[in-house]
Amino acid sequence: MSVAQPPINHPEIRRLEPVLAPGHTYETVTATISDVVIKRPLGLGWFAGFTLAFTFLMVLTVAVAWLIIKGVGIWGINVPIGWGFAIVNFVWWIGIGHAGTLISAILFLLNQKWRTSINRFAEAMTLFAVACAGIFPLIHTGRPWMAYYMFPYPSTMGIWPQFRSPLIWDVFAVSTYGTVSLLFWFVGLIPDLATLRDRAPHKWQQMIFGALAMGWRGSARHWHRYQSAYMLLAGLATPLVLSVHTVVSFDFSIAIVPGWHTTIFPPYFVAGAIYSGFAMVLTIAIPLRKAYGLEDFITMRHLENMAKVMLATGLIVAYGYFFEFFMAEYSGNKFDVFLVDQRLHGPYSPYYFALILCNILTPQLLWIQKVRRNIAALFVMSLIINTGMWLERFVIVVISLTRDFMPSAWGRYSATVWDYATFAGTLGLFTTLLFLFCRALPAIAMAEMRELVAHTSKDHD
Amino acid sequence: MEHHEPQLYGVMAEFETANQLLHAAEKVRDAGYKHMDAYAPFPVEGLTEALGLGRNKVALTTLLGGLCGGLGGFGFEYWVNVVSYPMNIAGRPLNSWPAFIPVTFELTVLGAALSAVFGMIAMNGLPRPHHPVFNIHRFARASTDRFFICIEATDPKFHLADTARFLEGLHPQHVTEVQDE
Amino acid sequence: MFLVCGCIPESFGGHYRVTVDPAKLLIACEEPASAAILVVRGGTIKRNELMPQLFHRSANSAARISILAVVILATLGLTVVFGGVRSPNFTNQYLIRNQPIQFSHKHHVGDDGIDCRYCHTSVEVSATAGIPPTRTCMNCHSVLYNNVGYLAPVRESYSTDTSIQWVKVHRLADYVYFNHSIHVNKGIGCSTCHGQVNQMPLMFQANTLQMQWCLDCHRNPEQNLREKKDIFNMDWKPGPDQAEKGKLLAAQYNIRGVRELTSCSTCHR
Amino acid sequence: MNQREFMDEHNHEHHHVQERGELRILSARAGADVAAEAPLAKHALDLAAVRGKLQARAGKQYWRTLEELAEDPHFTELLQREFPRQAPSEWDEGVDRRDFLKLMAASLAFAGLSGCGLPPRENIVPYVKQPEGLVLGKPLFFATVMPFGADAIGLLVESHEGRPTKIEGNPDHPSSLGGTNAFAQASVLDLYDPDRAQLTTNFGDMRSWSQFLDSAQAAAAAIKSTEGAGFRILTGTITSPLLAEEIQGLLKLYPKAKWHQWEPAVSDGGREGAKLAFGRYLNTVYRVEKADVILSLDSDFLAVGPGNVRYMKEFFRRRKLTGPDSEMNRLYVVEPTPTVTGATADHRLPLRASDVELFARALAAKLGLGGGASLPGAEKWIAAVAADLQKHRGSSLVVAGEQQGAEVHALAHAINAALGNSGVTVYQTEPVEAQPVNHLQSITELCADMDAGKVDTLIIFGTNPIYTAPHDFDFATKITKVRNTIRVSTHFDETAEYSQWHIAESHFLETWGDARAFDGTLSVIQPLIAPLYATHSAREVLAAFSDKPGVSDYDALRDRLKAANSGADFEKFWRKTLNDGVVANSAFTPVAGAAKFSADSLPPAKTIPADQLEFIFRPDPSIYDGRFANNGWLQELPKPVTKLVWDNAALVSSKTSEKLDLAHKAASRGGEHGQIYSPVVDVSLSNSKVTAAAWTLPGQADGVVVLPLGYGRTHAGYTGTNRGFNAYAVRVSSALFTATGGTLKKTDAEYSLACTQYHFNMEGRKILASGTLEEYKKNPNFAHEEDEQPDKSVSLYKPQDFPYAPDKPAWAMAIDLSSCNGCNACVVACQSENNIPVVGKDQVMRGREMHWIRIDRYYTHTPSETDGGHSGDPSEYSPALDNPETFFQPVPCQQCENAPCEQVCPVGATVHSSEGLNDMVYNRCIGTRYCSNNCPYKVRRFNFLRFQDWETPQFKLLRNPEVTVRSRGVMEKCTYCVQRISNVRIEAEKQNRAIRDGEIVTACESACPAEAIVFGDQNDPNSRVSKLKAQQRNYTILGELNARPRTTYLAAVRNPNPEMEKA
Repeated sequence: MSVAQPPINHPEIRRLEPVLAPGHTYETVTATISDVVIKRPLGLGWFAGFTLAFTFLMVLTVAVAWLIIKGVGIWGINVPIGWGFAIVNFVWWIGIGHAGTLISAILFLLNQKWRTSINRFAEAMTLFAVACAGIFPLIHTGRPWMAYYMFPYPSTMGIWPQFRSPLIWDVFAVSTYGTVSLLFWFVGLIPDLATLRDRAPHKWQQMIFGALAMGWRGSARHWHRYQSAYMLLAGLATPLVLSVHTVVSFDFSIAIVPGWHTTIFPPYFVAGAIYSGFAMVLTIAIPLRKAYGLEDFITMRHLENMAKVMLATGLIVAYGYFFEFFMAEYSGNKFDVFLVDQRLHGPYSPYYFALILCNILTPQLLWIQKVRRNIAALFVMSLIINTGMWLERFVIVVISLTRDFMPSAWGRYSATVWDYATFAGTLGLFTTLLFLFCRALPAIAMAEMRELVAHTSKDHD
Repeated sequence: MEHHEPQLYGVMAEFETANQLLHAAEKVRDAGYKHMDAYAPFPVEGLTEALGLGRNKVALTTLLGGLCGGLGGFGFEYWVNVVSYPMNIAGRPLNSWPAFIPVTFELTVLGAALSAVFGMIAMNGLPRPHHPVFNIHRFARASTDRFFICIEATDPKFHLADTARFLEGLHPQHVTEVQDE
Repeated sequence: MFLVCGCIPESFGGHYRVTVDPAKLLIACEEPASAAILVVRGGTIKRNELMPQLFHRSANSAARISILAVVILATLGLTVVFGGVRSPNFTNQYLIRNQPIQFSHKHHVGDDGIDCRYCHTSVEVSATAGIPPTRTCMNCHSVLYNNVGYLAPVRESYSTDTSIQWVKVHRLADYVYFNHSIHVNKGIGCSTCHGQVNQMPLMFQANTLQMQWCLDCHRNPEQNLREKKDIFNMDWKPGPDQAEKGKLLAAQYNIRGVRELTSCSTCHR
Repeated sequence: MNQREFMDEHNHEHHHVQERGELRILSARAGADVAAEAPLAKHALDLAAVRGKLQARAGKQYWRTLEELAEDPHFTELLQREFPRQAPSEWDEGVDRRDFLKLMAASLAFAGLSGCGLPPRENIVPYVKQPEGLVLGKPLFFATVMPFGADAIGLLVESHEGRPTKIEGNPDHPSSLGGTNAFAQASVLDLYDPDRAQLTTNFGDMRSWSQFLDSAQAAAAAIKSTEGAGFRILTGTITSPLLAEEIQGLLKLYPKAKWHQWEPAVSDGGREGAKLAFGRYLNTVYRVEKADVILSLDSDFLAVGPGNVRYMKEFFRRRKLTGPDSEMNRLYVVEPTPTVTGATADHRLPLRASDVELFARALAAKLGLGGGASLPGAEKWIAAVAADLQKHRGSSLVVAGEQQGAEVHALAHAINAALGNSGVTVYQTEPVEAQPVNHLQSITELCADMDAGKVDTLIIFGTNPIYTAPHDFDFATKITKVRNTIRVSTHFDETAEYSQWHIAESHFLETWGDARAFDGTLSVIQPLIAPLYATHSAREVLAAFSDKPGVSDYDALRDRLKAANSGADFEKFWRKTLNDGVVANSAFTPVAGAAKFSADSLPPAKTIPADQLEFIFRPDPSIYDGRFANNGWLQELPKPVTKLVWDNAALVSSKTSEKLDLAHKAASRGGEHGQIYSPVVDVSLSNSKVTAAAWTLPGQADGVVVLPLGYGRTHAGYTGTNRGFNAYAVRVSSALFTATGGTLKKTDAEYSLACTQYHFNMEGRKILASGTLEEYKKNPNFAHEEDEQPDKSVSLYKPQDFPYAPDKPAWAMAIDLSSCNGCNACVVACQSENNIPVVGKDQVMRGREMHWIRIDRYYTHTPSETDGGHSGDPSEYSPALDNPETFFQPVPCQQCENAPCEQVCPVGATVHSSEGLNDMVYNRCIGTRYCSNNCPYKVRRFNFLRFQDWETPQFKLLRNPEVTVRSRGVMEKCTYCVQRISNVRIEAEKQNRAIRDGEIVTACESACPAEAIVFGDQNDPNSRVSKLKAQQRNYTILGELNARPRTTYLAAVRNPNPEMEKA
């Protein structure tokens, strides 16, 4: 490039900071990433982490088994609070599941180079989050073994699902989202599987990866269709990812419960989803790059960009909170006014203030560049935001239900040990899957990295 | 297992960089070869044009899939609520079309996505774990850092020696001819 | 020429060994120049060190077949499931139960021509048609066949004042509230649901008794409506004119509309 | 066990059946013939099934099988412990046998509910000889009465194939007029209580009835030799001539024998008051419907006491408003603690129980009856009341409370006489009690004699002295001095523990007998079912000591009636009596003679210093004096005012609470309706101590502590044992109903109470509309001021999208809030009709009670939080709560036309029927609970756990076969008794006619003694419900939500005295 090299301390430097550390060739990127899968032996750290995660997974199985034996009564729910942790967790996980597809699809369409080295595990994370989320709508029903009533199948009763219910929309939205994310992820994997096939030292590895690669040989024709398909998928996934949390927000906004029945929900649920999604990506990326020496690929620039996205979405969410209040007071609807008042003065106000602290106040630190570039700080921040987003769902689901229309029917909710066990269990499931993933498949898209190498080299020559 | 009579599949040249491949591909195209293919570890910009490949049908398939999903979805919802078992639910109209939109949308996306992916895979003739190009051991690097171009024996203009010599002229790393064992 | 020829085997021979086409070889020989080039730059066309493919060629077909198989099996599975739940194995249709007394409706209804209501007394007034008390059996069997062995259980029941425990044949789920009287009073005959009992030596369930089956009639009762006189006529069959006849009867019985008949609370409480 | 005798027993029974075999049936609710045969029916039918479930063991008669089984300790153990009782086990008990059993049973049950899986093999068990008049699948109704204290409530009992399943009121019976109360409604559960004593025991060892007869006869010989010296009978209040005749017979036979009576919850004030006023014991009957102005002196006459159901009917019939021109009666209530009567009052004055007498004296003085007493602080009030009474001479009424002393009653009589009410709104009759005595004296004598060792044989029934006798009597030690105690009771209770013999007593639905109602009307108790176990009536036990033992109740009863009705065609009379449920015109005639009594003759009243706490003992509104302690329906019935369940609590006023820092707080579990932490207090009173949970009760007179009786029982059964605290423990003979000198000390302990409605504030929402008669007359539309109800025509949808045919019925309900006083009859009726499970205290504390109809209690004149007033937390002190106006609102499913619940159900388990019912289809429900969340009225109930008791065989007999029994994971709610609608519709269709108005009566409607609930077709302009809805008072809860409920309410109208307002 013709521009004069700016002084080293010039802020421009940061802008120019590469998404891929210089000096990398096709071979090096491929090797670094693929070796984690096919060469590197399983370390003690991995085993320790995996064991811990797996223990929690077992907690989940116990909790669910007991649930099936006794019924949802083992949870803290009651009338009026018909939905508790189960739905809170569901919404939280689905939200987290947004980052992956968002990064892959939207950043892809926006042709953001920095997505390349994070999209793969972000997508994986999406799938696992959706898996965790998917558990809840099923087990939270009183008769899980009857849950198939929610699917349209030719029953001997001659009746069908009730398509006016947001829960049915959920069934379709979540399953579609799961399917499309899986396809998207797999399509991205095909060339990498081929790479692994060709690099794997052992026959059995070659066979497995070979079978999964379906005989991919990098033909130009194939790449041609492949790119069209990938682009189309991205195009489809973009409205899809926005629709999913919109539909989830319908679960609430379609209902008449004060605190649920608001039009602001879809946008701010989506923003919140991205918010928590990116937080979770950071939570995973930071340890991952350390553990497997991927600092060259997941550079400071990535972390900082994600921090910026969090800041932005965080502000949208803040806007949402503000407008909940504003619309309530402005509309003068006595139920809404009472509800927002409850958030401040009601028995659950501590949760609300904790939520504000986690989701609105703390993230403002991200304005400061030093914080954005401090890995430890980012990691903590990501955890805080995840907590905050969980609290947000708790505030929405539970507080709204505790004190709705009939004061005589007001109640309160307190989670039981089984509520917590189920939640912890899904965390276990999530991390278990992650641990398996990062050793079984390339955590970074190698083909795309090579593309990146090609581009950067072009930039350089 | 029956013994397969080996025949010539084509001649293949190997290159170091994407640019070399690109230029080579253009030359091959200009030389009037039709039945050829290039192999790269990542999608090389301009390669399609360089090889003179036309547009593909993935987009069309996706569109059709999407339409089926969407129309099917709404049609089904309408049938269930209005025809199959009309019921008064919350005093809403039988055909509460606004309520049917989310599912319709989701099914549209689902249909489109499925047809896009499986269409692409099918049109690429995958899965095809066995292929002549895999006979060349150097081809293993096609998925890492090597770029190949292969002129197939089925090409009317194909003449082993000439083609080989022609490829030679492109300054590849190697020229190999490919057998279909 | 010799040189050329000479060099053919070493530089080409092995090379063409496998696939050599005499014609091509000839051409090659005819062009010593090119051959020379080949020789001079010999070795640039590499001999193909053969490496075994990871997958045998048959893997291609195998892959395709397996995909096909999955699709077929899935379809098959669904067909089996959805067909299965409608099959007699699941609905107990046509299943003959082993009863304490092998009571033959064919004999009592078909041969003796006893009216249904002689035993099932409450069919016109109550939800249940009523299973006759032993006393009803004894009305005749205190005189007829009053000492045959297979009726011993009846006499025993009567003398010891213990009920005969029949095995239920037509079993509706507990949450379905079927009412015989209203059907019988509104022109639905016994045989519509119970089949031609007069031809059943041993009782069995003639229909699926699944909700879909109930709905078929509740959505279009006309198809099964008969005149009062035919209600207990086991041999009644809808005639060719049933369509309009049904409409007339529906009006005459003033059958409620489909919307009423298909309301959930019509059958479920 | 000698089986022959049991066979004989049975043949005996059988024999009656035969001799009445030929009788014809008179009407739908046919006579005894069917009733008496029903037992056979059930032996053949249900119990066979039950037995099958119990274990595969063939037998003939249930109780006989039971005798066999009873010898098998494992089985007894199983029957007594293992089977869950009315309350299910809590979930956190770990996996026990029953959980696995559930797993399996559940899978079966769900096969039922879900329709998946193959149906289990089922047997049909027909009759051997079908009873006449019984049509399979059709319920029969039999008239009988439930004896209760000095009253008997006339009932019609629904019977399915010989199983009594539901209690209804008997319109032909003066004490019912078709209404019932919670006690009567719940009595059917007592019949099937699995904890009932099932056999005769001697020192706990099983004995056959004949063995008892032998020993009784032996004893009788001995007694005869001493002319019955040492032979004593202790009973509760008895109005049964038959029983009394038996006792009198014994007393004649054994001249030295004595009959004692002890009714713990009713004072002798009534009797002694009559004596003061009229010189002898008389029974007082009110003609409430004739009274324009009523003053209640601490009398809860609308809820408990003789004639309460009748009085409620009459009272509220005088409060029905058809338009602005209609008039109402007026009720003043002076009481120490809020009762449903007080809550209904137009004016309520909280006074300490002891001050009520002062009030009476002051009023008497004001009315010129001498005794210049006055009650500082209440003069204005008294003046206004006196004036109002004066204004309505001859049409006013003063009622004295059951727990008040003789003076108050006497004064009431005097005032009534002075106001010329006697003979108009009130009259006296001969006592309905078979033998009126001063119960306190009576039991005091008995104790003295027992102590002196003068008592040799003691028969106890109808009362539970070990538990209820004043604790200073130390009944427990004294009874040990009795050589032979025979305890006759339905449960093996506290007294049974101290008795040699225990005879399992039959339930009133199992026996022949008779009883007099509050006005003397005589009715026959006819059994609906043969005794489920080897049980016997008290009369049989008494007869065992007579010279002619073994005469069955049936014969004894008929003989007695024959004697009483000589001449007339007896069989005709008999059948008519059984059919009507009353002996025609047997009511007592009024006795002449007004009260000859002047307030001057009274000794000066004893007053309590203001700083002293006054402790008063009151029967519990749900379980009365403890006799219903083991009844799960009543235990889980929210007490009308406090809304507490499963416990009693020491009730204190807001001020006292503030003073002693007794505020309670909502727990995070269930909270506003669920678990409440209340401070534990030590009550030291009359040299005794009891620890109780304190409860702050708005409207309670300051300085009064109410100790509700009936709790803290040690031998009530699985359900009733060790619930709450035992107030009898601090109750002494010298202070039976009002005690002083006690102290209330707060401990640092906390106790969890289950409360179904904690928050009493409407938060300024349009939920319960109320006004005064004046306001109503001024503005009949007052209920619709600041109405935000959208216009019905405003809708996005085309009208044809609402498919309610105008020519078809559109079911709807109107509830007149002027007529509801929260008596709870509807709640229990609903529970009984719809197989609603009892969930137990723990689950209620989690906010999971299952009542389909709940009664909300609101206090008005407490400005809502939003306008900076009271937060609605009763434990926070506010002057507004010293005497708030209380309103009750029954809330069943509102059956919204735009039902929010339906729209969100993913599987269409709740949808609208063509007649506008919000159908709930249990078998389709998967339990997402979304509908409940979206229900603005929160009337939906969810089976969070397996609340239904599928194992206990007795409960299988109890259930209503017309209604699906819901299991775990299913949502349920009020259906407007769709089963009743369907049955009536089917009958109407069979006759090709429209359904008549009033032909369908929902369970709550039929139970309501106040006729507050009206159900019908709102498309029929002439239906009662349409007429009510046409009134301007008619409004819908939270109308602005535009859910368009079919259940609407008529604004409550009170009739306060304008003078009083000024005062």
